[in-house]
Amino acid sequence: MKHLRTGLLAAGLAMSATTMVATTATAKDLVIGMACDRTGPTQTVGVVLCPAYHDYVKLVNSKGGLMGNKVKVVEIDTQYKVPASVEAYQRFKKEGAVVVALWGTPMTQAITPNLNADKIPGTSPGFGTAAAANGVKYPYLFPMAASYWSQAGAAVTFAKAELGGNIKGKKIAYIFYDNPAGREPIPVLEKLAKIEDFELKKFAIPPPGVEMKVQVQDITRRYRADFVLSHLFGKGPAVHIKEFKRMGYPLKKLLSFVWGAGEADINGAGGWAKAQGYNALNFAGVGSNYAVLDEIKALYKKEGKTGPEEMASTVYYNRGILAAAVHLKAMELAVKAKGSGDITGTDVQKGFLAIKDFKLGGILPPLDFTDIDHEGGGWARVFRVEGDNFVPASDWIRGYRDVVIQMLKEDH
Amino acid sequence: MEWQFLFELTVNGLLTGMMYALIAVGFVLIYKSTDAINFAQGEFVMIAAIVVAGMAVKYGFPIVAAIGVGLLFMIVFNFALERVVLRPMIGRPVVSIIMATIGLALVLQGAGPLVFGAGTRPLDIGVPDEPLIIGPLFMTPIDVVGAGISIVFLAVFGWFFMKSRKGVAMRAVADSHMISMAMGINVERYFALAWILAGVVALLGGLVWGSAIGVDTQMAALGLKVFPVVILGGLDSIIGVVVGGLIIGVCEALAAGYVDPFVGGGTKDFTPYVLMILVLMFRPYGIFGKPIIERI
Amino acid sequence: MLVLNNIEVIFDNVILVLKGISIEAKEGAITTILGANGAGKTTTLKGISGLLRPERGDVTRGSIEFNGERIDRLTAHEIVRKGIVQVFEGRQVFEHLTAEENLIAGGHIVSKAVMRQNLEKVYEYFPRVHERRDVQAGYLSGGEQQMLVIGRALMADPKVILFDEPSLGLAPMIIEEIFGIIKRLNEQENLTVLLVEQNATLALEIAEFGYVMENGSIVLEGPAEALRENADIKEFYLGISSGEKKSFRDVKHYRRRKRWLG
Amino acid sequence: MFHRESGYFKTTYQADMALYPLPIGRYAIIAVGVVFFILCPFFLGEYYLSIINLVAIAVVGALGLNILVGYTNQISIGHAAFMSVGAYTAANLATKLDLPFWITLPAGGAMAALIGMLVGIPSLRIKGLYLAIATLAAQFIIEWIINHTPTISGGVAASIEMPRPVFFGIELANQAELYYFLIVIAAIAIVGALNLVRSRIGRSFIAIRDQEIAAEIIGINVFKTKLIAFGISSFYAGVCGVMYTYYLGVANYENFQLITSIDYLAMVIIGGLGSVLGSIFGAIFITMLPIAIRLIMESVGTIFVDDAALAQVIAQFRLIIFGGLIIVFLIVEPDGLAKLWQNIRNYFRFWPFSY
Amino acid sequence: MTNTAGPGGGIKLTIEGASKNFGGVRAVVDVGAEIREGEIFAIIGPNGAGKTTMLNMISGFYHPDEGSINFEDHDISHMGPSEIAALGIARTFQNIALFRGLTVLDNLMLGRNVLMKTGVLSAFMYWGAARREEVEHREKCEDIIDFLKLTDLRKTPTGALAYGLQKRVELGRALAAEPQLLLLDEPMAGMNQEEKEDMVRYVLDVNQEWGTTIALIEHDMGVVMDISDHVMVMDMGEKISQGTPDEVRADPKVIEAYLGTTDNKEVA
Repeated sequence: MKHLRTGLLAAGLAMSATTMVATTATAKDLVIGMACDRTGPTQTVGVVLCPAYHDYVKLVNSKGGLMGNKVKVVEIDTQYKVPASVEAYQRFKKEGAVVVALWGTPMTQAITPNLNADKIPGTSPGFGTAAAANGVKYPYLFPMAASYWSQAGAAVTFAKAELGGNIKGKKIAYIFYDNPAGREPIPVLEKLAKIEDFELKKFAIPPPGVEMKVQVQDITRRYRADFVLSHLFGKGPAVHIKEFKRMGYPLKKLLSFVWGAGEADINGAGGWAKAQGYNALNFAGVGSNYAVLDEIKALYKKEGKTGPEEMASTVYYNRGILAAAVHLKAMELAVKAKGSGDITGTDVQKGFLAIKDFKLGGILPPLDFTDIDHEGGGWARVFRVEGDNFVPASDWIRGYRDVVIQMLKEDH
Repeated sequence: MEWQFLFELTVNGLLTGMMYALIAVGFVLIYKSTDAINFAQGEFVMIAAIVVAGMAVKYGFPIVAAIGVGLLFMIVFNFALERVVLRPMIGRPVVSIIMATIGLALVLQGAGPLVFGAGTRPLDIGVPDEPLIIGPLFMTPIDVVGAGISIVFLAVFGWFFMKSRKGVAMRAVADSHMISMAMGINVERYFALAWILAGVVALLGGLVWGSAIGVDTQMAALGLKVFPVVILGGLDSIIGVVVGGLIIGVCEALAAGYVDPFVGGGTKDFTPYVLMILVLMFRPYGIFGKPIIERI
Repeated sequence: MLVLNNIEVIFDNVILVLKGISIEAKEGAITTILGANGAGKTTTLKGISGLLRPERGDVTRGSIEFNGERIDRLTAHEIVRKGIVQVFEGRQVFEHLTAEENLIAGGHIVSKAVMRQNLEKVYEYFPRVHERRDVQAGYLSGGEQQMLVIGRALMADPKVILFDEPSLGLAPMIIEEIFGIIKRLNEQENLTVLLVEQNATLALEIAEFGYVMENGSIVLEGPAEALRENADIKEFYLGISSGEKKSFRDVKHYRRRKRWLG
Repeated sequence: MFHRESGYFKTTYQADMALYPLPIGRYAIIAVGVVFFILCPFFLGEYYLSIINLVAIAVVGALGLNILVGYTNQISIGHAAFMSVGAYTAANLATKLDLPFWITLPAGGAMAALIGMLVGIPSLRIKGLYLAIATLAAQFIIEWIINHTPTISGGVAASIEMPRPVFFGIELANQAELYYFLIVIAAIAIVGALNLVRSRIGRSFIAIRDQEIAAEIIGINVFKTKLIAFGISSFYAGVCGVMYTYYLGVANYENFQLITSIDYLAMVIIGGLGSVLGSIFGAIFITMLPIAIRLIMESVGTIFVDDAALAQVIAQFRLIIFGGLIIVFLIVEPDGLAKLWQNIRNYFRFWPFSY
Repeated sequence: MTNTAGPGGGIKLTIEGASKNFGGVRAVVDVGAEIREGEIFAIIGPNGAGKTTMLNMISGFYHPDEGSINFEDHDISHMGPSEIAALGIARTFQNIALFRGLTVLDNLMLGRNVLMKTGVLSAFMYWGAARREEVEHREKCEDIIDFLKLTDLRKTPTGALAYGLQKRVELGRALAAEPQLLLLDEPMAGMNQEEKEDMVRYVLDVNQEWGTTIALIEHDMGVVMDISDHVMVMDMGEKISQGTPDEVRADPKVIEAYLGTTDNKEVA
C-alpha cells in the first residue's frame, strides 16, 4: 500500500517532467499568441472575448486564410497572473508568434520590455498604460483601441452633452477601482476639470469591489453628483448598477468606461429591466447587426451547429472580433507587402502602421494607426440600455483629442 | 445634513455587518467543532449561489425549487467534503488544513463556471430594489432582509449551541475529539453535522449576497471579509461573530465615508484588518475568544 | 465479564505494540494491570474502548468479549453504549466547558431523565464538583479535575470503568481519596473496574487480581496478595529488596536482573 | 544514489556535521550540479530556460517562507507583500540612484527584512491562526501603502521600469544571461539556508516550533528568535522580489498580491515543511504544474471536446486539477515531496535487496 | 540520614516574601526560602499548592507580584526566562518538553544555546567562527551523552524515544547549559521503581560529582526523603514547613495537609 502510493506519486512527477520536454507539433502556419483570462478576476470578459477571437480567425481560415496562409492561434489562460503571463509569452515566442494579444495591465507592463527586444508586436486593446499609445516610445506595443485617457476624454464629452452642453460648476463624481488601471484616467480628468471648470470628486473602490454601498451612498446622498463616471471591471460594474439603483439615482446620469459596458454586467445587475438608462462607453460596435457576425453564424450553421452562445454577449464578443480583425488585417498587409507568408514580427508591426480607415462594416470605428498614435484614433461610442438592448446614445466620438495627444507627447 | 449622513452610514454599516456575520458564522461553526480552518467559506457561499442562480436562470426553475435544489446540494456536497477531504486531515498542522481548504477553493472556482457557465447572473429572491425610507432612515430592502435572516438564524443557532444537549455535545467535540469519543459521543456524526450546518449557512449567505450583488465566481472574495470579523470576535464565539460583524460593518462604512477623502481612497477593505491587529495586540484571542490554557 | 483473548495491536500497519494479551476482568471486581511506561497498558485500555483507530492503531488478532459478545469491531461510541467507559490518564476534562457541562456531555447517551438522576448521584459522590459546577473545567485544581472525570464517566451508567493511572501527578493524600472512591464505587454501585497503575503499592491493595505487563506482553499474573509477595514485584515495583525498604541513596547503576523475560 | 555508505567512518565531529556526510557524495553533487548549471543554456531552448528562471526565483521565495512556516511554525499569508517591498526598494535604488544589482539585491532584502520584523512583532502575543490572519492583514496594508504612495510606487501606474542587471559591463537581457544571474543567486540562497538550519539559529527556530515555552526556559529569547525568523524569511522574500523585478524589467505590486502568497504557501506545504529540499521541490512543482497540466490537456484534450471549447475547458480544468492535486497530496503524503524523495531514495539505497 | 556531599558553600538562591496571583486566585503567598550552594532542595506539597508556580517564578516564566528572588548577586524577579537561563539556571519539565523533531544531540546542543553566540550572517555562511563554535560545543555535548549513557541514541529523534529515556534526555539538555542551579519538576513522575532508581542515581551523580545545586519538586516521598538535604512543604500557596527530611516528616502540619493521617505506606 505504502509502496504503491509512493510509486503512483513518482509516476505522476515523472509524467509532468516528461511533458516539459515533449514539444508540440509545429506546422507552417501564421501563429498568433493570445493570453486570456478565463479563470481569474476578469473572466467575465475573457470567456466571451476569447471565443470571439477564435471564431473570427476560423472565419478567415474558412475563406482561405491570408492569401492562402492559415492562421493558428495559441491560447493560454494566464489567470491574470504575471509569472504565468511571462511563461505564456515565452511559449508564444517559441511557437513562432508574429503578434501576441496581451491581457491585463500588470501583465502588459511586465511583457512590454520583451516586445521591443524580440521585435514582436503586442496588443492591449482598452487596457494597459495609456501612455503606451505613444508609438515612438513603444514601437511594438499597440493599444489598438481607445486608451483610458481617450476614454476619459470621450466620457467627459458625453457628460457635457447630457448636462446640456455646459458643465461649468457641475459636480462630477469619478468612481474607480483603486489600482493603477483605475487611476490611469485621473490626470486627464483633472486637466479637463480645469478646462471645463467642473467639480471633480474621486471615489475609490478597493478591488474586487464586491461591496461598495458606502461609496455609492456618499456620491448620491452626500456629494449629490450631477453626473457619475465609473471605471470598474470584473464584478464591480454589476454591483455598482445595483447600488445606484437602490439609492434611487437615475442611471441615465451614470456612464461606465469600457470594462463595465457589457451585457454580462447588465445581467449581473439583475437584467435589462433594472438597468434602464445606464450608459456604457465602447470602442467596438455593440449589437448583432453586423455582416461579419452573420458570416460567423452561417459558418456555424454549415457545421450543423447553432451560432456561438457567446455572441449573445455582443459587447465583449464584438471586442474579440475587433482584436482579431485588426491583428489579421495587420498580418494580411504584412503578407501582401512581403509577397509570401514568411513574415516576421517586424513585418506585422509595419502592417499595423499601414492600417487606414478600417471599419469592417461599421463594427469598428474608422481605425488609423500612425507612428505616434498606436490606439487607432482613440474612438469611443456610448450605448445606453433601453428596453432589452444597448442603443447608441452618441456617434463615434474623440473627446479632447488635443489634450490626450499633448499628454502622450509629454510622456516621453 | 452631515449628521444625517453619518446616521445613514452607521445604520447601513450595521446592516451590512449582520450580513457579514452570516458568512462568518459558517467559518466559526466548522472551527469550533472540528478544529478545521475553512479558507473556502467564501467559495461555499459562491457555489451555493451559483447553484441556485444556475437552476433558476439556466434551467428555468421557480426560485423556491431552485433554493430547494441548492439546499439539497449544499447538504450532500458538504457531507461528502467532510468525509473525503477533511476527515483524513484531522490532527494535521493548521497550515496544512488551511492549504487543503485553499485547494478546495480552487477546485470550486474552476468547477462552478464549468457546470453552470461563466458570467454574472442575477439572483432574484423577490426583494425589491427601491430604497426604504423611514423618517430619517434610508435603507435598502435587501440589507434589511439580509440582516433579519442573519439575526434569526444566529439566535436559533446560539440557543442550540449554548442550551441544548446536542449543543453541549457539539462543544464537547470541539474541545477534545478523543475524550468525546470515550464519552460515547459519535464524533464523526457531529463533524458531519457541523459541515452540513455550515453548508446551510453558506446557502443563506449566498441567497442574501447573491441577491445583493449578483452571482459569479467573484463572490468568493466575500470570504476575505470573514477574517477580520471572526478574529475580532474570537474564532470560537457565536456572539463574537455578531459583535465582530457589526464592528467591521460600521468601521468599513465610516472609513469609506470619512477616511477615504483624506488619503485618496481604498481604505474600506483594509481598515478592518488594521482594527483587527490593534485588537489582537491587546486581546490575542479576540474579544470573545477563549484563550488556550497554557501549561508547562 | 470482560475478556481479552490473545489480542495483538498494530499501529500504522507496521508497529506491533501488543503481542498476544489475555486479560479477564471479573464482574464486580477490581482488576489491575501494572507495568512500566510504554509497556502497552494504555494501548490495552484503548483497544477495549475502541479508541485505537483514531490513532491509526488496530486490533489485528484475537478477540475482546464483553458478556460473551465480541466488541473489538465496534466503534468507540457503540462500546460506551454497551456500558464500558474509559477514564483517561492526566485528568482530561473538556477545558472550555463548565464542570456541569462536562457532566452533561458525559451523559450524552442516556435519556434526559436518567441524566438528571445521574447528575444528582455524581454530586453526592463529589460535593466539591457540585460547589464548582459553574467553573470552567480548565481552571479546576488537579484533584477536582480527577473527580470530575470520574463523575463524568459515571454519567453514562457504565457497567465497567477502565481507569488509566488515576494517581498520576497527584499528591499522596488526594491519591488516597481517589482510590477510596474507586473502592466505594466498586462496592456500592457494583462497578467492575479495570485499573492501570504504576503505583503498585496502592493498586495491589484495592485490587483482587493483577497482571504485570512489559513490552507489550503479560509477564506475570495472579491474585493481588500473591503478587504482593512475589520477590520480583517487591524489587522492581514496590522498591523492597530482601525484606526491607532500601534507600534511594544506596541505589547503584548495576543491579540484579529480573527473572522474567520482557 | 551515487554511492554506498558502508565502510566509511567519521573521525571528527566536523566531518559528522558536514552537509553531505560522505566526501564522495559531496564532490559528486557539487560536480554534477556545476556542470549541469553551466551547460543548461546550451541544450535548452529559450522557452525552457524561461521556466527554469521562474523556478529559480520561486526557489528563493519558497526557502524564505519555509524558514518561517516550516522551521519556526509561524504561519505567514503575507509573503508576497515582502517581495513587493524588496521589488520597489530595488527599483527605486536602481532608477533614482543608478545602483548596480549587487547593491540593490541585498538592499531590497534588507528593507524587506526590516518590514518583516515589524510585522513579526505581534507574533510575540499572537499565535497560530490568529497570527496567520495578522500576516494576511500585513499583506493588505503593505499593498495599500505601496499603491498609494507615489514616492514608493513611482506614480499613478504604481509600476517602475527596471533596467536590466549589468555584470562587468555586460547587460544581462536575454533568457540565457538572466538564467546565469538568477541561478547563482538561487544557489547561494540554498546553501545559505542549509547552513542556517544546521547552526545555532536554525536549531533555535526548530526549538520554538516544537516547544515554545521550553525553548524560552532553556534560554532562547523567543521574541528575538521569532523576529530573526521573520527577518530572514522576509529577506529571502525581498531578494525574490528583486529577482522578479530584474527578470521582468518592471516592479509592480499587482504581481505580489494575495494569490502569490498562497502559491508560495502551496510550495512549502507540498514540498515539505521544514525541509530545504522540500522548498526546492515545491517551487519546481507549483511553478510547472499548471504548465504541465496545460501541455497534457493540449495534446489529449481534443479527444474529449472540440477545438473551440477546449480553451475554456483547459482553463477551468487546470484550476480543478491544480486544487485537487494539492488536496490529494496533502492527504496522501502529508510530509510533502521531500519525504517522497526520501522514500524513493531509501528504496534505492537497499536496492535490489529491498527486504 | 547523613549527607555525604552536604551543603557546604553559601547561599545560592534567596526567595523573599514572594507572592503570585492568577486572576484573584492566590497561587503563592509570601513564601521565603534559601537554597544553599551544593545542596539538594526539595519542594513538596499537595496538588495546586503552588510548587510549580514557585519553579516558574525562579525560571522567569512568571514574575512574582510581590517579593523578590535573588540568584547569587542578581535580582532575577523580573528577568525574562532567557536572561535567567543565561545566568546559569536550567530546568526540566513536569510533562516532557523536548524538541521532538530534533535528535538527542540537537536537543543537547540547544541546551548550550545560551553559551553560543553565532550570528545570522556567520551562520548563513557557516565559515570560521561559526563552524569552530559548533564543533567546540559538540564536544561538550558528547561528554554529557557519555555520562547519561545515550551514546547509541545521539542521532535518534527524541520523539521516538521511550518515556524514561526522554526524561533522561531532558536532564541532559538541562545539564548541557552547565547550570549553577538545576530545577527539576517531578523528575520521577510516571516512572516505575526501576526507572526511578536510575534517575535518582543520575541526580545524585550530578550533585556530588559536579557540585550542581539542585531544587526539585517530587511527589514520591521515598525519593524526597532519601536524597534531599532540605525540604520545603507548601500548601494552598503558603510555606507550611521547612527543614531536614526528618524534621518535616514529623511536623504535624505536614501530616495533616499532605501526607495524610493514615498510616502511609510510602513514607514508611
